[in-house]
Amino acid sequence: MSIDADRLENIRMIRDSAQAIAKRGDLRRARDWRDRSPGFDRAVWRSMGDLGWIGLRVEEADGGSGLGMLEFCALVEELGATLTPEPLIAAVAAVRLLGRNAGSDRLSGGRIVLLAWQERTGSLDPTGGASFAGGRLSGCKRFIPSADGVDEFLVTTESGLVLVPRDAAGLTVERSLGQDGGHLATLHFDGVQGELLPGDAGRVLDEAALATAAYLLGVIEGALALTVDYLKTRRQFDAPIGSFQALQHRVVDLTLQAALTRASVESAAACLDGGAVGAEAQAAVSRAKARASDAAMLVTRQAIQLHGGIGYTDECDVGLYLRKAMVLAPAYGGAALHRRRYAALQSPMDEVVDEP
Amino acid sequence: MSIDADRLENIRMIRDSAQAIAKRGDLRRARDWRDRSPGFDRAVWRSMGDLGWIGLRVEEADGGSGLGMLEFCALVEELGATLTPEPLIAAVAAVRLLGRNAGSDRLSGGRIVLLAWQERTGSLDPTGGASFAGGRLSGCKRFIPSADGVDEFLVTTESGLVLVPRDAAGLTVERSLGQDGGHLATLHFDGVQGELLPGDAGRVLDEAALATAAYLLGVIEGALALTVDYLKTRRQFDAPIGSFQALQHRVVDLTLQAALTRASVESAAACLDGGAVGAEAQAAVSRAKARASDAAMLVTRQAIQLHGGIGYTDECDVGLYLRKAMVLAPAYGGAALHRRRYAALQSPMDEVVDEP
Amino acid sequence: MTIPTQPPDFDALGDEAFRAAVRTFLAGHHPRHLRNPAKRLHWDEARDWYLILASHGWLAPSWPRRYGGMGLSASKQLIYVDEFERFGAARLPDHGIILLGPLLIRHGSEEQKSHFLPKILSGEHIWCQGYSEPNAGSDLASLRTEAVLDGEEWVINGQKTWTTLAQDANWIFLLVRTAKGGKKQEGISFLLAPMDSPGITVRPILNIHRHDEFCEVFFDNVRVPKGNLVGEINRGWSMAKALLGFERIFLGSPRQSAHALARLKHLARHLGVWDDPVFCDRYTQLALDLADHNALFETFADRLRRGESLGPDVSLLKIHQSELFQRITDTMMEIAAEHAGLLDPIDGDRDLDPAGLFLTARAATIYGGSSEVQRNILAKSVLGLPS
Amino acid sequence: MTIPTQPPDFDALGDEAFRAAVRTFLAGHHPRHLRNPAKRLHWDEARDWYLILASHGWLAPSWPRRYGGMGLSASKQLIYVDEFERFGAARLPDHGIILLGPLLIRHGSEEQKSHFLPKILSGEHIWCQGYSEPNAGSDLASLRTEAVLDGEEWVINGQKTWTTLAQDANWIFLLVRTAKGGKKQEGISFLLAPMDSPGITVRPILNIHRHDEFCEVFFDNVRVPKGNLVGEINRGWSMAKALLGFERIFLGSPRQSAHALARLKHLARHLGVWDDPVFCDRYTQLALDLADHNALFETFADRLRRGESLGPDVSLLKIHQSELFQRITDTMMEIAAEHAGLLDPIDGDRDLDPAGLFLTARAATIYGGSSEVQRNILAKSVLGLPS
Repeated sequence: MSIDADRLENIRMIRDSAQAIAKRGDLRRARDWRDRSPGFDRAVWRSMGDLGWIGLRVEEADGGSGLGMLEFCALVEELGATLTPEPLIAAVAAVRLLGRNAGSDRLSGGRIVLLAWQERTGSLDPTGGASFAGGRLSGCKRFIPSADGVDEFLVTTESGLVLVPRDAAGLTVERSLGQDGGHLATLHFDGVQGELLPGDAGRVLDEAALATAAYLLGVIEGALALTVDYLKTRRQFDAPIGSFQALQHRVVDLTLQAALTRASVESAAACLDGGAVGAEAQAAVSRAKARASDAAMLVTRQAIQLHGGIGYTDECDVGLYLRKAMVLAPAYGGAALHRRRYAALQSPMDEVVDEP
Repeated sequence: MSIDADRLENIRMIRDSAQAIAKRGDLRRARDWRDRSPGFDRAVWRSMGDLGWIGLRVEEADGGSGLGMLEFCALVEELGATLTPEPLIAAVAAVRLLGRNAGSDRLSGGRIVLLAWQERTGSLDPTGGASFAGGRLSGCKRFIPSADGVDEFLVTTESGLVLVPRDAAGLTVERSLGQDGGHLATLHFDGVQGELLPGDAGRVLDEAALATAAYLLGVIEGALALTVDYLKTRRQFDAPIGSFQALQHRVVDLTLQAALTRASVESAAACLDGGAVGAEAQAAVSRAKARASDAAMLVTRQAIQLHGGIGYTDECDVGLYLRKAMVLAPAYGGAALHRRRYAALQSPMDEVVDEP
Repeated sequence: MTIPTQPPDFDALGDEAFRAAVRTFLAGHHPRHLRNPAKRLHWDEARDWYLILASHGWLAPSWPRRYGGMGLSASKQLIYVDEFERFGAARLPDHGIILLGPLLIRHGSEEQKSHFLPKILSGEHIWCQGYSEPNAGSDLASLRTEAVLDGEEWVINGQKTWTTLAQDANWIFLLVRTAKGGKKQEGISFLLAPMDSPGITVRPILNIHRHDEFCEVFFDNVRVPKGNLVGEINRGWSMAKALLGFERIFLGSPRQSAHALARLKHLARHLGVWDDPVFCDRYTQLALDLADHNALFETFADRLRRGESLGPDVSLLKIHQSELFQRITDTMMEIAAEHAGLLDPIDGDRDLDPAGLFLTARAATIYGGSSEVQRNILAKSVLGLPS
Repeated sequence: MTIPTQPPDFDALGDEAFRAAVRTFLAGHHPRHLRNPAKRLHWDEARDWYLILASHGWLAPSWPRRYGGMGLSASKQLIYVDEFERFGAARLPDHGIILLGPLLIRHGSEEQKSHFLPKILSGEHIWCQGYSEPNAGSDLASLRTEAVLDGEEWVINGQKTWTTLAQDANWIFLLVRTAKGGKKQEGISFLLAPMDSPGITVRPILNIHRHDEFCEVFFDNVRVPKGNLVGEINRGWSMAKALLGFERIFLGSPRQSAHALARLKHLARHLGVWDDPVFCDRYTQLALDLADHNALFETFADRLRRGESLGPDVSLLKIHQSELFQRITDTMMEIAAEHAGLLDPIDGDRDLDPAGLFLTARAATIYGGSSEVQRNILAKSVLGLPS
């Protein structure tokens, strides 16, 4: 699984390039777009397109950047650290599925298409909720982020994929507010006309789950950095509170969780990039997402506690991390779901227990 | 559940009287009897008889002391704090079942009879393992403590109770060594002659489980007292290690577990003394034993850690507490078993969740 | 303003009869829509309920009857609070009733008592509490808001924070520094100030729910009469601390966790995980923790009933209850799946609001003495560990 | 004594070929009855295996070839240790090989190297380590065992403790105080002493298993030649510390936990709880922790393979591995029911010994730098938190 030096350098460059949009320590955009439609900035989306991020997982032959999961995860981690609100993961999934049909307008950020795959809560099944028959789409899909600001949805059905414009006749969009100040949509399809495209969302959902884990890794690191800074500066009882051993040990435990999450996410990305498919790939993704979801909730909860009273106010940035974790820990499967999936995969334990 | 002042005073007197045999802080007898048959002192057993402890739960009319579970638990807690090796709980259970048949020789400590009820591990079922037919006892019973040094066994069967002398023809006693330096016996009955007595061990097993929880409460307190003392005296980095906040907070958490265990055990004892039967009594006992078993393992494990290297040696007393907890945490049902039983009892949650 | 009637003679009732009386009173008088509110109520929302309690003489359970209180024994006060919490009665803007009133009764002059106590009961004075400061939170004794005597007036300068519902209050009681040097707990005095005094500015702070529950309160040359000092000068610290005696038991009341556990059960049934064995195991552990917490709470309550006072070990209750409350809401989040990230309750049912309750629970281990400070206290005062 | 043959040229092998060679070697040579021993072996039990390794040139993986070592790269050393641990190879009395040898190679005189190194490889000298003292454990730099130069000899007085297998050793290397005043890390020197020196007394300490794994070693006017000083006088601390560089990664090796998890699985199957959903959930969490630990370990191993050195953050590995090992054995105790209290393995099967492994795991968070000390280091050196 060792990564060669050239690739490490490439990943470093992608992280650097992310700073143009997502500069660590700066949460102004995240705060600014809370509770404001569409929840993100189309100009920034265009820049993401220009940087090749939207088509990051589309083959170069199809107009994409053709990069691997390691690069995708590194990028998304940077976005997570700054709580970048643009719905990149759902868009990357959609254009990856579209493949050669993605087209330059979508890859460059001119048109925004998001994947709409989910019917039930607590499920990774992309085939429920919507059905396609006689050229018409019916049913519903849920939990699509930032749907106010996008142009199209790529809808998964048992028959295949259906591309639907947001303003299609027969499509109603219902909004729910998210704890992070964004919104999640439920799409109701009532005989919407559409064209069937081939494609199986399974692998792409795993990639999106892993990318979400990477975003949560960024959340963890952002929350932890804020907290360590606060411990160094805040004084009580005539000393910086970071000198109190009980708090020191607690923040060390959070740092350990951050390190485990990074190792888990990066090894899963390397596993997928190395060509793993089926149970092996799913186990790696489930492991990373279970870790990231649990660790993100733990770290952000503890970050509030370590901030004390100020951490319980809206004006303190640490709460933004908690509320983002509340939305993304369950997205693409929460920790319990992924642990169950890991256990159900064939001999998952052989991965780690291989006594001779 | 409040206990009146007279009774509190009685309980205090019982604790005081226990100091004659089990003086807090003195583990010499416990250490001395390790790995040495029969594992306890018959002279001390006589004293226990003289103090009325063996017949504590036998009605006064039948020659006992007729005391309640609160008194029994207070006494056993003192024994636990000093790791007193005499097998009082199994003897109290036996004579309580014998009732008017107990007789002064047994109640005074002249003859030692222990209850033999268990066949399977992880079970509270007293009816398995041994059967009685045609005046003959066959089968086996396990996990009888200190069987080397006793005279009789009161054996539970589906038909009733059978009293068997240790030297009865057809009885083979097999020993297993315990982590605490004691031994546990398996009794093999091969057509042993015996007399059938009436009696149902169910309630008595619950009382023994609760008394074991009380013994574990003593173990917790003994281990905690040693540890707090050590933290005050041991110096590293030019300070008593008890001044380090991370250790302070940990020992506070152990103190909290001790307080919860005490509250749980005493409220369960009060519940039984108040006349509770059936599911209510069983739920109270299961609650206390689950708490005591888990807390005893937690506290004694942590007590080792807080002692550092010295805690990992045989000469440090704290290890004696850990190894006693290893034997008694599972005795009369471990935490997992009692949690399952609690959950299975009718509407256990109504006890605590009673929204109007 | 409604004038309180003479309260009924609660002394004549046995404990269980009193409990029944409280239940009947709540069932008969508590406004239905205020039950189990999702957030702390403002004065305009709580006023009706305040005045109902006042008019029936049920407002001040701990005050002696001669001051218009209920004059309840410790045992009956425990029942009163237990039943109010069990019912989900709305929390009032109660700083005057719970904190200031008892302090005035114990330390105030006759003039202060006769002036202020009736106005608390009538709802004319709504009090807020000015203790914490930006650099004096856990370490309250470091407070720096200063009062200097200038002729017949105190001149106050400084800033308070975490002042609950200051925007609704017309009076504030506050701790101020009146002498420097020496131990920091010395030189602190207890003052009363009208909120409309020139120089007072209130800035609401949004909490993590984005609800304006707290405020910052700024004092810029605020002048109050010399007579607004309560008790002795420079002795305010021990007065204010002593007040947190009996009442500390309520920070460890099992009701908050009991309420949360009932909601967890409701949520698990709604989501179809109630019969899942892994959930059942988790739920049972929480239920056992709550049952044992009840038992522990009762041992402290028994001490009060026997007329004993509570020691510093009562902090055990606060730690366990607040952390149990959090573990229950953590479990809600784990089973709620995508609902954990939504702002509104599931299906609009206020009782199915895992995210809201989870956020509320964050505060439990911070306010009223953080879990860390409580553990420090226990380590030193109860276990005698060295500093 | 067997004379080591010239070791094979491991440099010529690729990593995977080397791994295969290690497996083949172990399968062909490791004494069957010493696999996965329940306790630390004494010299008389381990001697044969020690000499087998020596005679094939497999004894000292990290030493350069010119000193009779295997001269392995970091990458191959990781494989060597990994395969030995995976196989369950018996731990040798290896203080000479792992600790003293590399230190002599770096800091010893030519004379010391040519005298001592061959005798380590031949098994003629069995070394033990005299670092810890009764009042210098976590705080090792507080050590007080003193050496004073008297003509051509050092005179040593004091006491060491936790000296592993001192009763089997014929030599000891030890840290002694040779100067007072100044920082306590200064004034410490590194000395070598024969164990049969007059004035040395060894007292075995029983560990919690009642096995004599450690000893106290008393020094009463023990005299050793001046030339037994290694490196510069008063510079022993940094020499001894620097040695714990590369090797610290092995304290965080996943193999101990992997081995324990395999035994947990075996135990669960034996007890019939493997299919219990609550157990399965618990087991899955442990398996995921182990898998993530593997991944974290590999990130540190990658750094070594790239030729980087390890920072203080390697303590994360030690903390996580030791605590995971304990959580696995805690789970064994929870499912073992009455077996948790028995001294002997279930049905005499060494692989079904929950209580024994549980007790062994207690040491993991204490030795090699306790979890508390590791967390202190991380807080200060990695997170930069103030003291």
